[in-house]
Amino acid sequence: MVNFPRKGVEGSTETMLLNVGPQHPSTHGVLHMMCEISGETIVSAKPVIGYLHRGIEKLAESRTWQQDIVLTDRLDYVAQFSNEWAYCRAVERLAGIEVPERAEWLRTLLVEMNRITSHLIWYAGVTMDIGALGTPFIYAWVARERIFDFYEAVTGARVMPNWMRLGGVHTDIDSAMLKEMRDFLERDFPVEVDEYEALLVGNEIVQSRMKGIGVFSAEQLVEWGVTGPALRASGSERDLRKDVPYGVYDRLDFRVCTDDVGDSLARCRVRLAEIRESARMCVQIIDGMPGGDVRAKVSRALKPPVGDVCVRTESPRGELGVLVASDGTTKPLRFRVRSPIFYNLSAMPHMLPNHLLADMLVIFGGIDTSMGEIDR
Amino acid sequence: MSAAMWIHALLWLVGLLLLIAVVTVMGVWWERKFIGHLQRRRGPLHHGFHGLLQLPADMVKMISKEDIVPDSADPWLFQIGPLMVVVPAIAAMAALMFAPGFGLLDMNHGLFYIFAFQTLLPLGFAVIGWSCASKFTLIGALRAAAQLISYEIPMLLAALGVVVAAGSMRLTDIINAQAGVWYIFKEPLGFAIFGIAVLAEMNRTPFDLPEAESELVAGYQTEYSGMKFGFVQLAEYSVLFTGSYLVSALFLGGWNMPFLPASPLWLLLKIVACMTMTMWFRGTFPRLRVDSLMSLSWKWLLPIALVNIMAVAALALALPGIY
Amino acid sequence: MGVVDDAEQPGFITTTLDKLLRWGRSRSMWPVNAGIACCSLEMMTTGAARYDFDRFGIMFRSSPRQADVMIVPGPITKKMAPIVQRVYNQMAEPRWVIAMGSCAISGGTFVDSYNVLPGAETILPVDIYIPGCPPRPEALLYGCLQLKKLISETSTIGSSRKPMYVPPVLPEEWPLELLGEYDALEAGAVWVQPERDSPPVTPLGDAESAPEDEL
Amino acid sequence: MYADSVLVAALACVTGVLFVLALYGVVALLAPKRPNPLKNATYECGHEPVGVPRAPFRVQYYAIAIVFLIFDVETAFLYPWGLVLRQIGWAGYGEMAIFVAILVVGLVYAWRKGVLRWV
Repeated sequence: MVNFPRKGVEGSTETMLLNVGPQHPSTHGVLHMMCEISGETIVSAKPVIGYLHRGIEKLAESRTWQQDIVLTDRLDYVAQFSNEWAYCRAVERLAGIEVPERAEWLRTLLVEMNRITSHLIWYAGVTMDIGALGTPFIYAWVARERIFDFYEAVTGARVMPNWMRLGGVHTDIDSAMLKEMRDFLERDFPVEVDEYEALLVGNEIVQSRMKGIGVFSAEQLVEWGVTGPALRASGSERDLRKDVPYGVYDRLDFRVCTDDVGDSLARCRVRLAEIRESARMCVQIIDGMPGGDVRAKVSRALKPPVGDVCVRTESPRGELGVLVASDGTTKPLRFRVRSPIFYNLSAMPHMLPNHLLADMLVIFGGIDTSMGEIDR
Repeated sequence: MSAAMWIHALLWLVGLLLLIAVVTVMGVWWERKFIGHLQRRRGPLHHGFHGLLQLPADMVKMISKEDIVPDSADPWLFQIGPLMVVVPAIAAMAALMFAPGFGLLDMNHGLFYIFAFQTLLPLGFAVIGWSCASKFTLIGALRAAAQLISYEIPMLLAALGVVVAAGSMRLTDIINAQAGVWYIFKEPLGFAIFGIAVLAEMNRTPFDLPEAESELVAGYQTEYSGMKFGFVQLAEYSVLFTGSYLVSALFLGGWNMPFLPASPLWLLLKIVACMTMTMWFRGTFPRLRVDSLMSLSWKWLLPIALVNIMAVAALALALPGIY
Repeated sequence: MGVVDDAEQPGFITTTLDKLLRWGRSRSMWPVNAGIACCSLEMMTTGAARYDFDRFGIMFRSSPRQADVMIVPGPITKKMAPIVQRVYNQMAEPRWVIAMGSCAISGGTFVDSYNVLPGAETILPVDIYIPGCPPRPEALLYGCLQLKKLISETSTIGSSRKPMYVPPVLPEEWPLELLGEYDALEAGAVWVQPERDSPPVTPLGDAESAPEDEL
Repeated sequence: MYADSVLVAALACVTGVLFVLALYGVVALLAPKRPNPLKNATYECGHEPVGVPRAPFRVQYYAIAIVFLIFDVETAFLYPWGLVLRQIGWAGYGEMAIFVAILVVGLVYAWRKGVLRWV
């Protein structure tokens, strides 16, 4: 059994070990959270992971460079395009492949749309966690389904697109489809987001549930390795899209959404602001889309030179790092993912103690987990 | 009691059982349908006319599902649990008056009788949760008990305002006293407190902490399978009916309607409106946290209820014609 | 272990009752709310507005005690296997399993992984297989309607106490509990297919038998 | 009249008990019963149950129960007073005001002591 550090809670009698997960409505996957509770106060908490470990990093070593894109889809199944892009960027840099201009724009477009759908999943999850019986959850799915229609039209699949290729993207998006996307993102989508924001941030009970819960300073979060919206909600301006621009981010006009309160409500506001910002960026990308080819010629039996490359990207959950190492053959020597949620989750034992059981879900929802990427 | 009265009572009790069944079937159907439409979807649709056969199908399935008794559970309490919730729910309904002289028995302390049985229900939830010996049910049971003891006092004090104004605890008297002005207009504060407290007593959103799904899986009823779960549903919906009846009878004028002749139809309409209101809350609101639930009761509702009752009593003495 | 359960020769009352029970069970399938991997996103999508599970009376329950169907939406890893099996076991009978997606059918993309079981059927008695990676919500709906058909054709009266399932021999690398005395054959016994009126169907297999009036 | 209501309550309770027991009987006839050790174990999100489920809970819980007892008795006193308020007039009102005031002082005391804070 796990040896819990005993922290004295005032007036405590005896503590109880509560297993939350893996089969639990609010663990967002197959996370097992071992909580030691006294009354309803959490004394200590320990996340146990590995229930979804499929050995993706090892499997990648037995497949060719192109085939591994299939696996990256399944890493973080809520933000598929971000993973694909991180992997493709790493291999392209390793092999020295030049990506056509239009492909970069298309990639950025889909990744930003992916950021929207990923945050919508977070929105659905966090509202379920605080007990709203599905109404915000299902509302979030309305906009998400519209965007998924675009995914399907572009890539042919809804959840597992497998759309990016080494040296570009698989299919081009025609101008009619781009116009349709622009219409939706500019006209219908902000109306929906207003409704989502009113349902979540405008609700008195939500405010009482989230305000002042889980307040952490940026220094603390950096120390724990937390990145992404959870960090930006504490006032930090760290965003790789601005700091180390990749794709076409240096040509877009966007702001880094931050908040300086650092509580759970601030994390909600940051994510909702990011949804709006991403929609705005998508419109800019569609407007500035250049013409041209979408895919460079890359050999199927790609043999990158010996060496290794690590790239960082800003996934919807934080900083996603990918390391690929090549020994000069058609298969990677090593494929490693620095998953943002893994580090965010490992801050849980520091974040949770002395909160109520109900607050656990709020804090936990604030870091927006997706178990596929943690367990890999 | 004479033989005629015995037959009268038995017929009424059978009628009440039927009423509970109808309330549960129609209540759950209406709830799923109503919330479905709130959520831009259709709700039950394909089984029967617009899903009307959905609930009978659920009931048939529940009856034929296995009844699991966990090894660690207290076998007696585990089996008695459904009795502890269904019996008070039925007994509380025995005092309801649906029209002047149309009811099982017009008790002169009918209001108190209903409260007595109505508040037994969370106790049943506590027993269920305790008997299962699971951690989730235990926390759910503790929450149910805490919620009961916190919200009972504001509820009783708010209802006392009506009793003072009507000068009686007989439901017929209380409703007839509202032939002119409903008590919601005379005691708006009491109505607000009573509404919140009844909502909490019925374990409805945003006060559904004992069965908080996202925290406690299914709360006190996590271990209940098959028909035992069905019994809890049955009790919850009959208590929802009784609670809606209380709000309609105490504050919304019961069978009275301005400018129109008194009729049980108005009472039924008001009850359905109140039930729909709770479903609307359920579709819209998230859940309160347990500590804000407690402080809402003790630090807000209780002091306000005390002020309310003293104010109503003073008004009743000062303006005997109006109050 | 009811009286009806032990009836060897079902009579008129039993068959009528059986019809009623099958009607009720098939029209009220409550899946247990167990999201495993990517397919759970499509499972949630099916519950949301555009596809709306609730139309068919399908409603997610978080507690396995109150659930009838277990949808396995994703690969079962060695660490997850005992847990999935325990959750399945804690569901009240009669209960059903849907293997959703290629990972739950055969291991899918991860079939050659060291940590993934080759399909949910290695540890659970699967009734319906829904192919896809992940299956579209329409496919899941269609699979559920196929399960509805299967349930309405499966009698559980008079056929109890027959072993339902035997887990195949698994390597001893991870702990896996037995399904229980009535559910499993004794060690060394011959593996028998679960006795059902119709074999498990895959949704894309027989399109003409879909209950089209329901859609 | 009073005896009648007691009788009605008893009858209603008996009806409820019979109703539940009758359905128990139907369940016993229709439902399968196949216990096994895994099924009968307590539900704990798919894990083997750990520790004692009926652990003692926090002591603050009792304090709220005691405050509840005090106010519940007060409410029981208030009801007869409310019924006869018009007969006893302002004198009765004044007496009850004093009683309520004392209790409010008690509530404030409990509040300040932190009894009303949930664990």
